[in-house]
Amino acid sequence: MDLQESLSLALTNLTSPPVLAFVLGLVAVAVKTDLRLPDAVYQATSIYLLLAIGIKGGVALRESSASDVAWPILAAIVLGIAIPVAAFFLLRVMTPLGRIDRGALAAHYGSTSLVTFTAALVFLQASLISYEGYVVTLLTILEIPGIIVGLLLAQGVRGDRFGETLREVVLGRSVLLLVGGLVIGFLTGPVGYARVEPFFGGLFIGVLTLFLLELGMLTGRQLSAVRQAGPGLIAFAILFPLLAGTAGVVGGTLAGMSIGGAMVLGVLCASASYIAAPAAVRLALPEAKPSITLVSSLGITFPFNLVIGIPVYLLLAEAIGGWLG
Amino acid sequence: MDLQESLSLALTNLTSPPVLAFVLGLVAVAVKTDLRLPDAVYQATSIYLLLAIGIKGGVALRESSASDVAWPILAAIVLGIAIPVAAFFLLRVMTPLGRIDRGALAAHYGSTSLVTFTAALVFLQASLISYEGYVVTLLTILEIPGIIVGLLLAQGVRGDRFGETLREVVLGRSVLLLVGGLVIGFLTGPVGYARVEPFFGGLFIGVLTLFLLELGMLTGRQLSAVRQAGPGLIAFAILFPLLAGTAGVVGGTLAGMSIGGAMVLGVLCASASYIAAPAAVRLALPEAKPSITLVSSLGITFPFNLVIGIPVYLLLAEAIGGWLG
Amino acid sequence: MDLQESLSLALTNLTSPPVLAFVLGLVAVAVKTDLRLPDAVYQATSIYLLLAIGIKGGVALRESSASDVAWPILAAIVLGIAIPVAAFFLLRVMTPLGRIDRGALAAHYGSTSLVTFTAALVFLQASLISYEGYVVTLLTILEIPGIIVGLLLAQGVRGDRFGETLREVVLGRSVLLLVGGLVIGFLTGPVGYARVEPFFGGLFIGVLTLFLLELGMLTGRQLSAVRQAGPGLIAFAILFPLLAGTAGVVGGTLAGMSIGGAMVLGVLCASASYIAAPAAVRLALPEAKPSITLVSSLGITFPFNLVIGIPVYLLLAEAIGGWLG
Amino acid sequence: MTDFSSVTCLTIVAESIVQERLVRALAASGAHGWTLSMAQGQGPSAHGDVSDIEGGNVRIETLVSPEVAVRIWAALERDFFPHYAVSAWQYDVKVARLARYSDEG
Amino acid sequence: MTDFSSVTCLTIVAESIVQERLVRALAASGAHGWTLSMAQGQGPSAHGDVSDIEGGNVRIETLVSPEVAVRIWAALERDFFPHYAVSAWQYDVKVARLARYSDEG
Amino acid sequence: MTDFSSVTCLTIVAESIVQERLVRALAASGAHGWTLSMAQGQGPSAHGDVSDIEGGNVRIETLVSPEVAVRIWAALERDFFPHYAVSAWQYDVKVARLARYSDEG
Ligand SMILES: Nc1ncnc2c1ncn2[C@@H]1O[C@H](COP(=O)(O)O)[C@@H](O)[C@H]1O
Ligand SMILES: Nc1ncnc2c1ncn2[C@@H]1O[C@H](COP(=O)(O)O)[C@@H](O)[C@H]1O
Ligand SMILES: Nc1ncnc2c1ncn2[C@@H]1O[C@H](COP(=O)(O)O)[C@@H](O)[C@H]1O
Ligand code: NA
Ligand code: NA
Ligand code: NA
Repeated sequence: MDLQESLSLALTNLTSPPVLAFVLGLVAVAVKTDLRLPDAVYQATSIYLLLAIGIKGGVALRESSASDVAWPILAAIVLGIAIPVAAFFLLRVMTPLGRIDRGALAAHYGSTSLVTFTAALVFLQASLISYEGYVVTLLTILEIPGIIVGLLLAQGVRGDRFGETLREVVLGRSVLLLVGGLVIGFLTGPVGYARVEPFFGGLFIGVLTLFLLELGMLTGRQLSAVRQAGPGLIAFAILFPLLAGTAGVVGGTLAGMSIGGAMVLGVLCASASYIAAPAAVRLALPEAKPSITLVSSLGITFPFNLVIGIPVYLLLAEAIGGWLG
Repeated sequence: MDLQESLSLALTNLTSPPVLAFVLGLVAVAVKTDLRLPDAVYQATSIYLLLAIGIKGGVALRESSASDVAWPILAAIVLGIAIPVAAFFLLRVMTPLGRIDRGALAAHYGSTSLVTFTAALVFLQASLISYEGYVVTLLTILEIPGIIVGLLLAQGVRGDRFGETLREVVLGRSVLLLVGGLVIGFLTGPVGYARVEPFFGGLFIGVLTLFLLELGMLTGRQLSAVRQAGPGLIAFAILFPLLAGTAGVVGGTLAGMSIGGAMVLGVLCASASYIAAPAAVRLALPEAKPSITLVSSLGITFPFNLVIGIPVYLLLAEAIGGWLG
Repeated sequence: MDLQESLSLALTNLTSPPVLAFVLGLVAVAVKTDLRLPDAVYQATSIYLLLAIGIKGGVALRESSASDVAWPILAAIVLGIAIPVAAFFLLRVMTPLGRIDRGALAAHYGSTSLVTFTAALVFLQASLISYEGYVVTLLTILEIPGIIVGLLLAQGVRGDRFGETLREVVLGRSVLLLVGGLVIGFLTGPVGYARVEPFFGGLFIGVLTLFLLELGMLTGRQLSAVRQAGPGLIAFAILFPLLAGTAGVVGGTLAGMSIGGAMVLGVLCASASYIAAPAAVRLALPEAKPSITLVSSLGITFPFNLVIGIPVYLLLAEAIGGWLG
Repeated sequence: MTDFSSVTCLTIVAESIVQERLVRALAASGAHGWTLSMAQGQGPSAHGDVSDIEGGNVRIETLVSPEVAVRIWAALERDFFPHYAVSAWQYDVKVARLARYSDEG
Repeated sequence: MTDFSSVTCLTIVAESIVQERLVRALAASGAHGWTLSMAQGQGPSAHGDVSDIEGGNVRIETLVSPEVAVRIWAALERDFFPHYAVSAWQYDVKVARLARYSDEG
Repeated sequence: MTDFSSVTCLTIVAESIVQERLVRALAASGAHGWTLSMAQGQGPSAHGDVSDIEGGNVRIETLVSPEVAVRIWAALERDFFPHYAVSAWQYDVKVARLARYSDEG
């Protein structure tokens, strides 16, 4: 793929409805418009998204042979643990942030971004590059461990609230819906899934669009915090995805995935979460400043990955696939 | 169909997304997870389900000739009246329950279960057995009369509140949506329906899945009541579906329905409601214990029908169709 | 098309699910049923509808060449300004209503009706008459200017609240969603839209059906006001659509649109709004009586257009297309 | 300066299935208005999770004269407390435009 | 032991279309915070079912000092009561951390 | 005639993420029941728009005896005020059926 193609695909990512809705949310805040998805609907939306991701991951898992997915899943789990650790220590070097805020950021970057993942798949499809169906299983699996590791780094296992927090996260809504969905998808398989596909599959990007409209407003209300973020955090929000993305690509390649699949694992590692992570972090680390995590993960890393990251991770996957594959 | 096929189809029923979501709801309560569909969304969900059932019933009705459906509809109405009466008196023999609780149960068993109905259709399709399109009309028709008969049995027509209650049920939300949907479906026909099919048809099983997730949690919170239920109620919750299912199969066969159609009418008769009935019973019979009706209809009869009932009603329909058909 | 065909198509319009749901809403109020879409869901529904209209208008705009759409868009804007002015002055002649109520009505008739628009497209499709794809862009464009002109006529530019009001309308939810949607649709184009089509496209008529159920109840609660409306308002609600519809057909024909396209522009002009207009009017003109605008636009003009207006505007478009085309 | 009067604010929380009946009881008791919102809750009664059957509780506030409050309590004690999951409490509040809330206003 | 102070709790129920304006009026009057929830309702006014146009009412509670309450009532009487479906009432409540609610705290 | 008693109505508004913890704290403090509804809000604290992360605030009312109220305030001051966006206030209300709300009833 030449540069022009690549740029035009980056443009495609930037003009997908969820990304544009995110921008519309930013605009709504900037012009002070009284738009707000009712809380009940917003909550239902996030229940839907988590359950849908889980189910799709489960269906894909069932359709793969155990020998195919074992190594990639292992790679995902190792990466899900290693990435937040790396983020935590890199943040100590690059920023003046305290332990709590670094742990909060580690939890976000340890988890994954749905829209970035979806954009990567669109990019691959447009480039006619194939990838493994079970990548959605890896997405589901990667949602959670990074969050727990991030919280652990911030609090230490001895933190007096840590037991309660761990219980709240592991038995919380997000994990229940993701893991429950995974099991539902696995048990029901493609035949059962076909009957709910119009709901959990067909509507998915549309619901995500509404969700990102709200998320854009949330980010917009925090944007003034960019100035406070400081150059260190901005540099981190751009460099770390490249680092984690490379790790993901290497891990995927070593686990035997195709070029497309390794690239997707890279994208998952490079992206930062905004569905499961913020709630867990808010609960467990109330002293962490949401403005810092939001601005870094949604304000900087998110657009960076969409425009520059995704094509870069593909080039990396092609190169690394050549060496190691 | 041999036993193995039959078992594998029962497994298919048990692994449909709505049933698995119901189990996930039970699990959520067991592990004390704070999951809850916001009330506004739950209410909208039940409005959607009732309206969608009604519309589909109406469309199917219009596509059938009057001579084809007249007898089956009559059979459904007769069964809708007879079944709660039978339940009421059988409960007097089998359980120590008082009049009120028996009337409440009669109302639930007189009405029908959407998921069981859907599972029966899937079972027939997998078995390559055809059935009449208007069975969904019978579902719509069977939702209500059983409820009214059950309430009447509990209160007696002289009950001082009975007039008010009857008005509240007959002019209540559920009946309005079902009957209104029936009329809308009938008037708009397949052409008009095609334009709303992605909404009322395509999403149906998906929305039902969310609804059953919530219902699973509701049932989970009542499960401790199983012990109180006593062996009589448990026996009833298993035997009565077989009885009512047989009556439905016989009625359907006598009304001239095919083997598949008679089996579906059997399933409708054998199954117990959880959309329209609980609300009507709660309003009219506040002294009835919801734990008893929930545990019996959702905790026992529901899984029993999915695994054992459905194949049995098909065997019955084949046998009875041979004798009477 | 002969009269019988035409009548049968009018019947098709009257039996579309959204129209029937509107009638069901009227019935629900008449029989005093406690049905109500939860407010959170109702608000989400109107966010969905506005965003979906905008997006579809934007996609259609992008698919049209600038030279094709320039004149029709200009025609729509001119009509969007002229129609409320005409309504305002005609109301002075035909009714005893004061300035405020006349401005409120002008705002409603200056804007457009989604269901009437949809019915017109169905009518054309059934008649095998083609129309321009960008008519949905015209719908989006026509939603707003009429409202602003109507408010201006009622308040005068000097009205002490006018600045605030204008800001609230122009930067309000409705405009943000419509214009934001238009931009999203334009930027994402048909490829991006395809991924959200099941949500914003497939569900559209179904969601509209729920919305009109609620609107039917709202109208039903105001119906007693018909008697107060007086013969002048009733005459206006029937005559004005014919007038504005003719203007729309002429404008569309002069702008170079096909017969089908000119007819659709006629329908847009003839119809009165019930999504964006009522909220803007309520905010800016609280003294205006909602019963008057609702009864006139939804109680009279809405059914009139569905049954008589739509075929008439097509005949007009054929005749005028013959003279001017 | 605003001209304040004192009225009774009666708050009723009940399983939402009885919403229509409660509103009818308020009107019959002479209340001029009420405000409803959706709620969930838990209480000491044996009714269990009944409120979930219809999607939660409804929370109703009504500002009334003391006489009307007495009538509402009587209706609650007769028709609602014995059968349904209901809590109710009252306190005094200050309002402007007394006539909106009380026949004496 | 908690250190309690007394502040005024002012509750406003209004058709939700004026939510933004009300919030601006509260801020302009010196309120430090407010809580909103969705509501429906019926009242004596001639406005009819206007609140349904925008999907119901909004119910706003704001804890303020008595001086701020006076300013809010003035704003209500000037800009809201004459035009929109609005009810409002107030009563005294006890809070901890007075500085969160009042300039004097 | 209704037999009224006085209890404390404690209202807590908090970002909804802590809903489960708050409910556990109420139960642990001896409350017999509570009513929750969804809310949004703004306040003076530096927490910013944190409540939006989980879809708004939760508003909890609990009717309790004065002793239980003291314990709830202590829990709020220890576990919630320092970390989360929370407001709380209380006032006295009249109830019937005192035993539902208080161990002394
Ligand atoms: N102590 C209390 N404080 C606040 N609300 C209560 C209390 N007790 C009960 N409630 C509410 O009243 C409803 C009915 O209570 P119950 O009749 O005990 O089921 C509950 O669902 C709660 O919403
Ligand atoms: N007596 C009352 N008690 C409680 N809420 C009221 C009362 N009167 C009016 N309201 C509320 O105030 C809103 C506006 O009232 P109105 O201006 O009369 O339409 C109503 O929709 C109710 O939510
Ligand atoms: N003065 C106030 N009046 C009413 N509610 C308030 C007030 N201040 C804060 N709140 C509520 O308490 C929540 C938390 O406040 P804060 O801790 O300042 O973020 C806000 O979101 C509001 O819902
Ligand atoms: Na990541
Ligand atoms: Na049955
Ligand atoms: Na118009």
